[in-house]
Amino acid sequence: MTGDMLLALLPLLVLFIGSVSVLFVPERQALVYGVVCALLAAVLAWWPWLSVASDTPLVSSGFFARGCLTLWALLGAATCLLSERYRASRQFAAPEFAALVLFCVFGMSVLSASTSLVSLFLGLEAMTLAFYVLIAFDRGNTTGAEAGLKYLLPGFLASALLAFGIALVYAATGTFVLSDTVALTVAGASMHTIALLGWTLILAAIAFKASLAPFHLWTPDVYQGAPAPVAGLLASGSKGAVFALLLASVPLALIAPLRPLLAVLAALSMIVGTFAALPQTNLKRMLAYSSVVHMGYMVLAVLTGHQVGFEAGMFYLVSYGAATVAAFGLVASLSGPSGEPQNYAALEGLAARSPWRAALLTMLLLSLAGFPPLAGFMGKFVLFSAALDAGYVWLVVLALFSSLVSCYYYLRPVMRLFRSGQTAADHGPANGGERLVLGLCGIILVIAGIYPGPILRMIAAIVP
Amino acid sequence: MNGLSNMPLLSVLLLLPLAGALACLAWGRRAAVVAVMLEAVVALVLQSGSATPALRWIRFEDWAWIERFGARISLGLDGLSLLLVWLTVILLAVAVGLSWPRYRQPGFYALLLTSCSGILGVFLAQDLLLFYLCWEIMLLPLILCIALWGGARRVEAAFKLLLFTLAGSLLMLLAFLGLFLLHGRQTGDYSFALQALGTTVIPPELAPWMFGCLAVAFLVKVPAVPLHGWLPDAYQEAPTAVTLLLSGVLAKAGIFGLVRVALPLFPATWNSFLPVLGVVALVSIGYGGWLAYVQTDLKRLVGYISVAHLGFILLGLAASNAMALQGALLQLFNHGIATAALFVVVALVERRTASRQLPQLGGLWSRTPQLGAMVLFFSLTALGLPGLNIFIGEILILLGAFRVQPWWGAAGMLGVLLAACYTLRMVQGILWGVPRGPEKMADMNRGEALILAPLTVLVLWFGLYPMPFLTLLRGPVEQLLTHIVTTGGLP
Amino acid sequence: MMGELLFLIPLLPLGGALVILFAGGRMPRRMLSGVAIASVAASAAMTLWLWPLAGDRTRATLFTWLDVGALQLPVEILFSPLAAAMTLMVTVVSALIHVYAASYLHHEPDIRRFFTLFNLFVFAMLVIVLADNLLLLFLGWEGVGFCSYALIGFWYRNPDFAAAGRKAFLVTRAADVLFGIALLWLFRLTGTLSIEAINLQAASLPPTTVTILALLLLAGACGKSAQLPFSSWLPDAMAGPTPVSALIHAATMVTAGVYLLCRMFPLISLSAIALAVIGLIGAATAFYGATCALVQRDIKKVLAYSTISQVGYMFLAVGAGTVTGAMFHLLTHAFFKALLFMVAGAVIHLAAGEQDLFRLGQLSKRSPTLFWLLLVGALALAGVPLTAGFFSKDAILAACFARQTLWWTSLGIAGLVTAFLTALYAIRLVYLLAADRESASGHGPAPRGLVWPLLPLGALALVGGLLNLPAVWGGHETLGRWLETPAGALPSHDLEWGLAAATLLLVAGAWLFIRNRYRVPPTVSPGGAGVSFLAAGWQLDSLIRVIITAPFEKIGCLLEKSVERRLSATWPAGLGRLCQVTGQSWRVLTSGYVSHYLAAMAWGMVLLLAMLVVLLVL
Amino acid sequence: MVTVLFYTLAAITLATTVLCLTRNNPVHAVLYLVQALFALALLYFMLGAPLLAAWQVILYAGAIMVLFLFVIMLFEPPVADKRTSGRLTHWFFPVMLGGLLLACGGALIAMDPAAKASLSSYWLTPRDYGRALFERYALAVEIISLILLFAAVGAFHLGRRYRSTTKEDVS
Amino acid sequence: MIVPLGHVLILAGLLFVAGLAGVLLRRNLIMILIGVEIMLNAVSLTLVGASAYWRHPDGQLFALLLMAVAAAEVTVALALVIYLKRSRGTLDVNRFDGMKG
Repeated sequence: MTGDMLLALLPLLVLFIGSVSVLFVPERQALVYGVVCALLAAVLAWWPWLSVASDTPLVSSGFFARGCLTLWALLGAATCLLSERYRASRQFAAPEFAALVLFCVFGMSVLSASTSLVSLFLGLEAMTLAFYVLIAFDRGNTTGAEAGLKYLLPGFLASALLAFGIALVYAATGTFVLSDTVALTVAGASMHTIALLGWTLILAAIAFKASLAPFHLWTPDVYQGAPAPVAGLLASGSKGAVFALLLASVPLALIAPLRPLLAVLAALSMIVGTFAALPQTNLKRMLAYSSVVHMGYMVLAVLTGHQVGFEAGMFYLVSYGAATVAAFGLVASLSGPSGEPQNYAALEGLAARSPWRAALLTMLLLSLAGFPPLAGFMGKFVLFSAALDAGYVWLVVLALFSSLVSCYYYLRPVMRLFRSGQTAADHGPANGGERLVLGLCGIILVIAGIYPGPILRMIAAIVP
Repeated sequence: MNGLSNMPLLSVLLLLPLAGALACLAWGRRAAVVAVMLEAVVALVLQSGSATPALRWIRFEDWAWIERFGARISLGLDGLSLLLVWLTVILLAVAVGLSWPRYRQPGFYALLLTSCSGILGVFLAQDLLLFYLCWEIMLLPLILCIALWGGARRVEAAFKLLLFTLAGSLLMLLAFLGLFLLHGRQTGDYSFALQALGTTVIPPELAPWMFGCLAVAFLVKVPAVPLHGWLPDAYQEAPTAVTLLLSGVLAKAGIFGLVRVALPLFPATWNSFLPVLGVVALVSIGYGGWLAYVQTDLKRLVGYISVAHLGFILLGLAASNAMALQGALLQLFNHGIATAALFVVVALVERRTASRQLPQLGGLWSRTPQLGAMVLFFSLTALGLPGLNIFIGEILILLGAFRVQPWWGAAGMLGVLLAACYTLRMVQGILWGVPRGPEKMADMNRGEALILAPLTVLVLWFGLYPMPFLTLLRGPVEQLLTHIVTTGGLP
Repeated sequence: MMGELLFLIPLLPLGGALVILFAGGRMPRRMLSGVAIASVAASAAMTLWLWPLAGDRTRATLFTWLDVGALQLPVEILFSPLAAAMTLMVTVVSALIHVYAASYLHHEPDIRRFFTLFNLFVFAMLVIVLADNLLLLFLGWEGVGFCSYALIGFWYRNPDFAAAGRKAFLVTRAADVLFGIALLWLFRLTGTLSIEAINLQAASLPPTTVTILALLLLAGACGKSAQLPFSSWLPDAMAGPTPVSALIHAATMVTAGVYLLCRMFPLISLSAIALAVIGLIGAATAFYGATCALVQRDIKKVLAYSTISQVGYMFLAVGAGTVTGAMFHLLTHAFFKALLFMVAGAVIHLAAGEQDLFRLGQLSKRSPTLFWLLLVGALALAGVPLTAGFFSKDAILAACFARQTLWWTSLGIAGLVTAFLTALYAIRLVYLLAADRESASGHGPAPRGLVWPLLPLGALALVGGLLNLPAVWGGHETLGRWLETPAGALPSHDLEWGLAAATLLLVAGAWLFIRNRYRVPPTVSPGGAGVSFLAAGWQLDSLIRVIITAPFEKIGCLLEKSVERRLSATWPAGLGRLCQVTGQSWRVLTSGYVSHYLAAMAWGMVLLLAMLVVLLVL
Repeated sequence: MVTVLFYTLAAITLATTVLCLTRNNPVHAVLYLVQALFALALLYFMLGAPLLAAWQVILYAGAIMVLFLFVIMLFEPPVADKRTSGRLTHWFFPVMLGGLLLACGGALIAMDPAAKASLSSYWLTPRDYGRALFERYALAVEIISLILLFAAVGAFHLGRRYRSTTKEDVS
Repeated sequence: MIVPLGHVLILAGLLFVAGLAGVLLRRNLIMILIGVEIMLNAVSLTLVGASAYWRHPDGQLFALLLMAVAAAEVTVALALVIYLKRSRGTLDVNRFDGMKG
């Protein structure tokens, strides 16, 4: 550990120190402190004198890693901002919450920046561990604990699978360095079969984190039970970090025998997610199944195995993440002391009560459905184009089919928003933090949809 | 004038309705009227600049957009698009005028305006990505309109429309993507420019699939008969303003897409597709007409009439010679005006009688002769009475089609008979017979007359002196034909 | 320069129609009818004034209607002698009937609509007559169809009347489809739609094609002229006001078919088969109409069937190759049939709307003028020698016999038989109207406006034969020379005399028969099966209903119920439901039990590993 | 000899594991697991990882399993299973396995691994272990420390009684 | 290496499967956690074996980290167990089915 390395890892370090120090901040300021720390890390990641980075062990400090860190830090800040309502109205230990969020961001950053199987494992575990607690964090909510359990047990199983996978890959290749392991596997190491077995186990664990079918069943329950901001972070951040890793450091598609496996996972996710989302009447569960479908699309990006596809995947992540965070943020901002308005029935007449939030929710769902000119469309467009280029025509056709059917479940709540049925609402006006987050997400969605050039250029600059 | 012509008028044309929509939300629905007027002014300015038919484009604008994909905002205005721009502006004005007394929410007008932005974009886009973008934008607001302001089964109708058209457009997207990649691989130039993609060499085993995707996408929007499942419910349940935009303009977008996109991109496939198109057209004419004959709901009836008429337009495309094409393209405008007028009179009848069911109507003439005259006049237009605009298109199409394939023309002629059957049944049901419904009802008021008068004038103008407009279309049609001959291998 | 003025002939009535349409609401009734009459009369005057232009076959172009690809289509009229004669007839007869209509519809509230349509009709008819290209002709053709439709259903509150109008439109339009196909085909073959150009090029066309084309044109003509098998609309068309029947369904529109065939004669005459068919249709229709007219009890229906029958003669003439004969009969028929209709109208007017022949009578007592006019018309219709009808019909039969083939001779004999039947029903009409018996009450003498327009027509019906007096009778065949159209085979003088004698005999026989038959006042009870068969027009209507109309509607309903519902409702909804049900059933997977979730993960592992193994083995 | 030891330990491990997983009484299960962990520790030792073997005993068997036992005791006080307590089989397996384990451990200690290279050609001393860990995996150690810290924070948050939860309990 | 690496891996695999079977078949929350612990131990065994095979320390180092992670996980899990037991009064995982569908 030299000074150079520390400097290069400064953003991570900020998160590190921030997450610990926030524990000692008073209840009222803890969330703001968390936001500040996260933003500081995000800013530091792009501080000019940090760009002279030497090789750091275990985690990379390259542009991609920093870009990801920025994204996760922003997500973490958003989560903190969106939780203010919870802190104010419930017994919600804000310092612990902020600390766990920052730690979670730290884990995600390590995960997406990892260059070694060790840091991959540790990053993933750090992130997951934080989520175990965060999901069950709202002690006033009885479903929270159940959701926590439903994330915990499959999470343990996935951890075990991941660890065993890593061990097997190590046994087969004799190294933990990601690029070497992949290269050795592709080259056909001495214990090729064992390496493949290991990779398959790793893939299964990743499929759990990314909630790809059939590893997805926890998703709806956990999203439903978790506090909305946490669910937002879980839906966008944890999956994003996993895919960022796959796009940047673990090009699984290079390992030929894994490709059909990935394709099957993608296809299953699209089909199962789409159909399961159709009969939902709970917004958060619907978003959960929708995220299953979207992650199915994301696998397409992984499958392409080339630069353009990875860029498309990152763009898709941004567009999906913005929409999802905002959607859960909206649920959070509409929640009152009696809970979150999860059922469609609870959303009825929202357009009359809070037109801006209704309009935003409409926009978000339309973006998720992939209607132009919103980011969701552009994302699908770049993604499918890349997948088509890679030759996965049948998967693209399947994806198009699923996005066709998906319109139904995205638009069903939208219809309810504008119905005149007046249900009593106990939520107040949106507070400043919520407005900031929701507004920013809305703007990102529109800009990325209409004029995606700059964002695409930025992504192209950082994807290795 | 000079300053005006240097302005990026096409972009202004495209963005004005969007701005209008926002203004509606901010300052109420009056902004919609202003937006429509400004739009008309812009269209007039464009019209005045259309004096040089020698050039391919009356006006062309090109802006950078997504360099990564070679997608640009290129807008081109030629005679065909000018005609359709006018159609859009006129029908938008009619839609706004018709809805004015009925719908007070600014959101309704904002959605209409947004949709028009998309429609204009479709008519002007010279870049496939932009085209697709606008293609989607034009539909969604209307679907929301149906779902929010429609009749009793509005949600179902809206979803059906959405799923049918979206299925089509996703296929279209697939074809566009395929073409984009093929072209990029062949030339190294990844671009969505229509002009550039026209030169792509498409492998023969792929071409029918890609073309099929496009054809389905466009024919769903038209709709041609096996793909028209969304139509009856959507037309019936939608607010009339939406119905008339759907049938008056969006249907045209489908045909426009066939001509502007599918044909130039796949000239060779186009030629082998023509027999299929011909059959589809004839089936649409016959089936649409036949079903129109047995409808009892007026909006459904007019909807099926529209299907039959659009079948004629498709027949013109199937013939693909100068006469039929010009006729078909002129018919785009004619049919837009005529069908919109029919929907308007149906709405006016419904306003008075509170019913759209033929068995509950009758004897309207004795109480509202002026409205009756309008019903009769536009029914005659739909019937294809010579001297009125529909006839011009139909006869050109039939003349052209008969030259290519005699039995097409002959069968098309039977469609003309069918037209008489269903329109006269409608007239009979509404106007003649013993008066039913309320004893007294007001005849047309000034506002309603103001909506119908321009439509009447246009119907007569295009019926009696269509040459200026046909001249407008000559350039585009010749260009298309040259393209078919030079690249499609047609003798 | 004068040529352009020709456009005023059709445009004047159009102008009248527009003035009435837009300003009629604010005009007094008298002024309104004045405008209508004046515009048509002015058109007639214009025709007379510009008459000299016809000799030069003057053309005039207004503007280019269509110029697309191979199609150059100016709005152009051709003032040929044929057209001029027809124009004059149309304008003059129209003007007279307009005058008549003004008094006939004295109590009708909505005369604005009536005169608008009436004038519009004259315009459209003149377009047919004057048009030089088929498309412009088609414009007029459909225009008269529409006016006929709207005027038949003028009293629209009665749904039957409105339906009659619709039937007229649809039946003629069905025929127009065939005409339209001919039009498309001609354009494909010749690249033009100008009638003159087509006629010039006709000789170079293959004979079979010409035959088919001629038959298609014939079908179109049959529709407009109510010839078999398209005849059934005309009797129903009597639902319209009587002036309408007189003008549209007797004098002008129904003869448009004949006029079309005459215009296209150079083409048609190239096919002997087509001519034979035209003759056959003409003769058959003439016979058919006459038999039906024999037993009708509605005075207007008698005249309607008579019109069908007489137009059949004109077709026979065209078939026989004598355009002159056809045109001659067309003109004289216009005179006497318009006369007869208007008399009938006056009679109905006097009898307060009663139209049943068996309930009318005592005409000679009530209104001698009308009776005499009726008699003149009936005699002309019956073809009593020296009346106009005699000469024209005679010319047709003579042309038939002069062909001296078995086919044409038998058609001529059929014509002769029909002539006898014609005499029978004409005399029956007069006899029943004049019969001295209890009749529907009426009041007063006929208004002057109803009578005096009849006088010129009566005169023309009497002496109209002078127009084309054959040489045998010391004439110069003026019309034939003027028209410069083929007059068919020249009949011998013996034949002419023989025909005259035969006609005389037939009329006399008819007179005796009718006298005998209706000596006792006829009972109101329905006749036997034969009579009702004839009265229903040989059951043509029911036949069409069974064969065409009913299946059309039934299949339509069936399509709506089975195919369409399935296509647009069941199928997409079913697909949607399938998706829903699938989704619903897959909800079972998310059972809420963590152990199931864990098991699913294990199964996922198994799936992945199995795939891997399979892949590695393969 | 060493090979025989390996397979013996492997068999013990598997047997105790299976027994552990099939127990109805969690306390028994944990105790079998402790046996299995000991057996594994011996295997680690055989494979040249003495430090890890020590930690396995101290950390895993000593700390984690005690934690388990603690929680089990907290909620489900072990009920004496009268029905099976007197049976021979009930005592046979634990005693036999424990004996075997002791025997193997004694044998391993008797053969000084450091002296006999033939036993294992790879032997990582604690010193080397420490150096390797802090040279290359310092960051990992930091992360682990943080993970442990936040596990504690989380456990604290989840495990403590809040006023709201007590209210819930009352209702 | 005293035995072939393959044998070590087979042993680890058997342990892993046994643990997995425990996770899948048991309903008691604590038993499931024990199953996971067994699986993690199988991983450690693999790592140690591989470390000996490749003759470098990384595997053993990772095994230590794994142990620490397992400790952290168990801490959180047991805290959750306490929480659940307190609020629901049961440790049968299938009693926690408040959300489904």
